This record gives sequence, structure tokens and C-alpha cells, in this order.
Amino acid sequence: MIYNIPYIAVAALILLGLYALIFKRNLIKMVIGITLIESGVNLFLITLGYRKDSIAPIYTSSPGGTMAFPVPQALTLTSIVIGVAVLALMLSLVVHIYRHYATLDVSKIRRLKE
Amino acid sequence: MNIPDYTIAMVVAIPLLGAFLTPLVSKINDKIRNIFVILVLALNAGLVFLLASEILTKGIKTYIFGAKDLTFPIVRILFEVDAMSIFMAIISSILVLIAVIYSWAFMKENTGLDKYYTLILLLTAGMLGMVLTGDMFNFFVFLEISSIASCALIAFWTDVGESVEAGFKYIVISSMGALFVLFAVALLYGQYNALNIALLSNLIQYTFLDKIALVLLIIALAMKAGIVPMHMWLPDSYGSAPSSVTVILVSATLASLYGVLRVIFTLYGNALSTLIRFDISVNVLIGWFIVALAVISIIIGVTMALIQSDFNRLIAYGAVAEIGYMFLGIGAGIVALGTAYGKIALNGGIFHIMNDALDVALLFLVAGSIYYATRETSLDKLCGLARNMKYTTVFFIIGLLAIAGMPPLNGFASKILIYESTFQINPILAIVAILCSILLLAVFVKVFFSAFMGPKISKYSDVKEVPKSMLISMGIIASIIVFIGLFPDIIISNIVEPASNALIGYSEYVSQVVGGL
Amino acid sequence: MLNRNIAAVIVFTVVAVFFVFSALLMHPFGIPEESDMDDYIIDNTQEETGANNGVTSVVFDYRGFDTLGEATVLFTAVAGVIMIFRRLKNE
Amino acid sequence: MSEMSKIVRTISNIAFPFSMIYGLYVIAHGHLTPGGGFQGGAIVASACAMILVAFGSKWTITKIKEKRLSVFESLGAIGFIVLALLGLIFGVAFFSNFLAGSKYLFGTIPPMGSGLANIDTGGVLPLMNFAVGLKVIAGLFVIVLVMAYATTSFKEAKK
Repeated sequence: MIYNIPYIAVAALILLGLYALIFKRNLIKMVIGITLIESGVNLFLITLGYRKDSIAPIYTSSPGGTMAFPVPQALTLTSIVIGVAVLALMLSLVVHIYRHYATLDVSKIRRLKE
Repeated sequence: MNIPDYTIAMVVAIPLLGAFLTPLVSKINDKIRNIFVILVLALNAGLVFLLASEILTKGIKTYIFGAKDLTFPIVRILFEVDAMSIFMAIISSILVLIAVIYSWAFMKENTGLDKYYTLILLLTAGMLGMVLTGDMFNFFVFLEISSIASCALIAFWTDVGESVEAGFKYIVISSMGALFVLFAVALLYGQYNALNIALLSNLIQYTFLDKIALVLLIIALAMKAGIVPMHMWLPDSYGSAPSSVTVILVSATLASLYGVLRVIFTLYGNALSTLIRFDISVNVLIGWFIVALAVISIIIGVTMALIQSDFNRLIAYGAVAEIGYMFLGIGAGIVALGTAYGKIALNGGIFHIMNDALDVALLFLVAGSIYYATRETSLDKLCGLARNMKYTTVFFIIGLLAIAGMPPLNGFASKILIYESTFQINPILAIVAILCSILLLAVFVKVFFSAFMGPKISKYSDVKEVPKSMLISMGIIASIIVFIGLFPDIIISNIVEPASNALIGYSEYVSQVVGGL
Repeated sequence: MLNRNIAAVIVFTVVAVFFVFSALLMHPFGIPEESDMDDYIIDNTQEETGANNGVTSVVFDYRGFDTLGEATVLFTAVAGVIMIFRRLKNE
Repeated sequence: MSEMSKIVRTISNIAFPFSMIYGLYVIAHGHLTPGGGFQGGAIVASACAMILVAFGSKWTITKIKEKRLSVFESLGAIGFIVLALLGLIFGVAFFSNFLAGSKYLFGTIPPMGSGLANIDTGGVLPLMNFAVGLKVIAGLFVIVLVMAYATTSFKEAKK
């Protein structure tokens, strides 16, 4: 019985994303970090809804047997589309920041407080 | 006078429908689009007041999406509106209506206005949804809508470097907070297979995972409410967003503050009194944590406001200090949960949410009108504006006295409740709060003399008063502030008191859903 | 810049502890503790919503309001991106 | 970005109809097989993005203005919320499935248990799938188109 390996994978994904977000200077790397955390939380939502050797909760020509939970899959669908929306907005802001400051380095962009 | 049951759903559905229709309506021409948006928001505010009169007389109302009655395993989404959520909905709908009237003239020469009004309607729908919902995942979805809409609105002036950078910082911090909220919701769902707030509050046995979920929720929502260690985004985004957007951002921040209250009082309601090691109960621990953060944010807010030279950033740091006062009142209320002065502290905290929202909104509108008249926001260059901009000066004086907590106006009515109750908990808190309030007064008096008084310099001699619609909106807020200041007990007895009772009496909120089965 | 790094490391380790503990303490993978809500949906999704696909019946009927919020999120993001890339007057 | 070579353009011309039909199939059969409005819309939007990449953003923006796309998107969103409001008028409450089990358009109830079901089951679900699908197609394509076109105009401005 794979004890809790999926949850450890979730924790690893989230920590990788957090590392990229907190310690990296480049804006694009921060955006990638947030997407990593997003996929980690989605993976966590999906693994919550699995039952031992269950099949997808769809009745069309289904082989029969216990079915996995449908609710976490619906929540993950919503969370994935939210991830796409946030990603699109962040990237368009990064394009504009690059246009203004001609650099992607966070420390240079933090404008000098006069 | 009972109103149909689906008004709760209409309060959120109408701004959404309006937002989806705005791109089509704006194809006709600009004036019809502005009128359409103001009509939608006026109708929405009317519905909220109708619902408020219903809730404050008849108690909690619930509305199930998609079915008439409640089946046992609560499968559908449930809207549950009690006095506290309708209190926040009133504040949000007033502020958004005033901000849209203000932005009619303020935003005249900008391009891309149909997207601007669409995003304002979406932000309204997000805030009202966050405040009215009774489902944890639904709260996360509306939290995300309001943070994406407000991030796009912050970065409205894309030619100004600061606002794009402030928008990026805001979206990074709020999407981080929203992901923590989603992880906490997943933790609760994994254990209890339920997503409804009332049902979860009934099922929670305060295991170690629930403690992690509680900490994650409080950190994430306090981060979005602008508490000190994570407040860096607030001065940047309030400072560089258009003033009419900042007014709506204030109520968006308060909706996250409502989220903190809903989590502590309702979701973990019956877990609050469990004793942890060396017999401190949980609410004392959480209470002191919030009070400590509140005092730090008051001190940092006021001291940073002293050294600011940009008008918008100065008011933004004032807003951080005011959020500190709210959390001080609420934290004191949590520490002394059972006692009488704890109830007064909670009343003061909740009353201060309304007062401060109005004061900060008025000050930002004044800053916006100064920017509109002179295209200048740094205080060093502004001088002698009182001569030509008479009304704006009067509104600024009202806002200044209100935010500093001077007796005739509404800031005093709620701050006195906070001082009185925190004094009984620990005198140092009350002393620090009073001193910082006086410092805040000093900050704004300095602004008054440097920007409004002073000699008439040639650059601003021909400055003319702002157009009528901006004055009307500032006048509405100023009159509400003066009305609350003169008759505070009307507001306290029939709006604030039911709200704090609804928060403390969470068992009625739970039995409304679980009891019925 | 040194104290900024130390603060970042502290924040990172504190948050890391949260996620690792929650990974270890969660119910074992594949054996959920309670499942009354999802069993209800699996059992009578066909006669209540008439759809064979359980996930779509949850997405559009049982928790349809989430999907309305979802469509609003996408609509907001598109409006935001178009607004950010609009042509300003002086360009 | 500028357009690709001749070979890429012809291949994407050929591949576009098939991926479009597959995406529409996923939208239409959302209530029977795995899929639905969001997934099918994403497939069709990726097919459109393939055309955008192959033919360059300048050519694409002459073919379809972003204004018309955002009109489609608002229509899809309005369709979705109107279906929910119809649930309030005809059915029991906001978002109720008033068509399931009725004798109207998608009303029949599928046979219980695992088995095949024809397409006119699922009540209001297929209609909502179509509305959300239209919205996602137009929305995602507008995002990709605007970002591609804006970055090329930045480069010209810089030159």
C-alpha cells in the first residue's frame, strides 16, 4: 500500500514552488514558482478523492466497481482554470514591467524611494 | 414586508449580469454605458438594503442553489446571510456606488473605460459573493475573482511604471494567499468530506490538521487584509491606483477581514474554548496574536505615514494604521470572549470597520480630486489650494477629523469603544492606541497646512474646483460620516449590535443548516 | 541584504513544516475516512441530473454556482489582459 | 510574431479542422463522456493558437478583430447566466436543472447503472456546456492573440 507518497509529492511540489517564489530574483521564475504551487495544490485536491482501485465516476460503458469521488475533480477543474487566469494576468504584467524598466530583476525594479 | 427568497442570489447575480452586458452596452456610446453601470449598482444597493431590513428583523436567511429544500449530505452550494455578512455587504455596496459616480468625471479622458467598468462590476460581485456565501470553496472562488479584478484595476494606468509593478506585487501576494486558503479547504474536505461552513463548524474536532488549516487560513486572509508583516502591497497599490479604484479596494480588503472573522468565530466556533497546554484556551492565544499584530501595524502605519511625501501613499499608511485599530478591537473581543468588555471591544472593532471604510474613502476621493485638478500628488509641490478648491478643503477637514478620531465625527464613536475595552484588558494597549491616534492627527494636520494653506504660487493660481459629480460623491460620504458621528447609537443599536451578536452566537448560524435536518 | 535572506529562510522553513506535517498526517492515500457527500452524488446523479458523467453533473448542477464563479474568473482575466494591452492615447 | 514557413502553414491548415471537430465533440458530449465546456474549449482554443503561431499575429488580427471575439465571449457568459436564471423562473431555484426529466429538449433520463445513453439526456447540462465552451474558446484565443499582437507592436515601437 503506497502509504502517503502522493502527499509527499504534493509537499515537494509546493516547497519547490515556494523556493522559486521567495529566493529567485527573476520575475518569470517567480511566476513559474506560483504555477508550481498551483499544480501542487491541485495534485493534493485530486489525491484526496481517490478510493482503492476505483474507476472514474462516469456511467457510460463503465466496467463497474467502486467509483472515485467526483467533487474533488470538479474543484480541481475550477482551480486549474483559476491558475490559467492568474498566469495570463501575471505574464501580461511582466511584459509591461519589462517594457518600463527593461529588466526582469526584482531588486533593480524596486524603485528607489525618494 | 417579506421579500422573495431569491433576493440573496440576485444580490450577486445582478452585478455579474451587468458585467457581462457592459461590453455590449458600451458599443452604443459612453454615456449610456455609465448610466447603465450606475443603474445596476443602484439596483444592487437597493436590494442589499431590502435584504438588510429583512435580515435585521427576521434573523438568518439561507438560500440553496438548485433545489428547494436541503438534502442531508449537503451537496449543493448554500448562501447563508446573517447580520454580520449583511453589515459588510452594506459597506461594500455604498462604497462601490459612490466610487462609480466619482469616476464618471474622474476617468473621462482615459481609454479602455468599458473594460474598467466591467472590472468594477466584477469586483463588486466578487466582494458581495465573498461576504454572503456559506460554502468554503465558493468563498475561495470569489476571493480569487476579487483579487484578479482588483489587480487589473490597480494596473489601470499602464503608462505609469509604479502602478504596473504594484499590480504585479498585489497579484503575487493575493494568489499566494488564495492558494493557502485552497490548501486549507482541501485539508478540511479531506477529513470531513464537507465544504459547507456550518456543517464543517459542526464536524470539526480540532485535530492537528485542523490547527494547520486554521493557521493557514488566518495567515492568508490577514495577509490580504493588510496586517503588518505582509502589508507591503497596500501602500504601493493604494498609492498608484486611480483614486476611484482605491475606494473599492478598501472594501475589498475589508471583505478579507470579514473572512478572518468568519473563520475564527464560525468555522472554529466550538473549538475556541478548548484548553491547550497549561490551561490557556484557544481564543486567548488567537486573541493575543491578533492584538500583537494590531499594535505593531498601528505603530508602523503611523510612523511610516509621518515620513511620506506622496499624498496617496500617506493616506495608504493611515489606512494600515486604521486596519490595525479594527484588528485591535476584534482581537480584544476574542481575548475576552465571554465578558462584557469583550463584547464592547467586538462592537467597537466592527463599528470601526464601517467608520474607517468611510473615512479612508473620503480622504482618497479628496486626494483624487487634487490629482484631477493639479495632476500632482507629491506634497512638496502642492501649495495654497484652499483658495480655489473650497469644497474639497471642507471635505478634507471632515475626513481629517474623522480618521484621527475627533469627538464630533464617527471615528471617535468607535475608537472610544476600543479604548474603553482594551483599557480593561491591558492599559498599555489603550495608551498606545490613543497616542498613535494623536500622531495620526498630527500627520494629517501637516498635510493640511502644506497642501491647502501656504502662499498662492503661480503654478496653482488658476486651479479650478473639481466637476459636480466628484463633489456630489464626496458630499454623500461626508454627510454619512457626520450623521454617524452625531447619532452613533442609532447605528450601533440596530446594525452593529446584531452583527456582533451574530458573530458570537455562531450556534444559531450552524443550527440554521444542520439543525434543520 | 543579509537580514532579508535570513527572514526569507525562516519563513520558508516555517511554511515547509506546515506542508510536510499535513502530508504525513493526512488519511492514507486511497482510504478516505468519510464519503457520504460523494456517495450521494455517485448514487443518484443519473436520475437527478440525467447525466452519465458524475463530474459534469457536479460541475454544472450540484455545484453550478462555482462554475459561474469560474466563468467569471476567466472573464475577469480576459478583461484585465485586454485592458492592460490597450492602446493608450499617447502611443 | 512573423509567419512560419510554407510547410508549417499548410500542415496547420490541414490539422486545424480535425482538432476543431475533436474539441467540439468534447464540448457536445460533456455530459456523457469525460470532458465538458472547459476542456473542449481549451482544445479548440489551442487549435486556434496553432493557426496564430503558423500564420503570425499580424495576419490573424486582420482576419478576426479582438472586438468581435470579446463580443462572442460576453455572449457565451450571458448565455450561461441566463440559463441559470431560467432555472429560477421555470425550475425551483437559481441554477436548478429545469430540463432534466421533462419532455423538452434534453429531458430524457438515461438508463440507470453503467451503459450507453443517447445525447439528449442531461437536462440543462449540454446547453451550459455549449455556453461555457463558446466563452472559453473566445476568451483563451483573445488572451493569446492580444499578447502576441501587443508584443510585436512593442518591438516595432522599440525599433
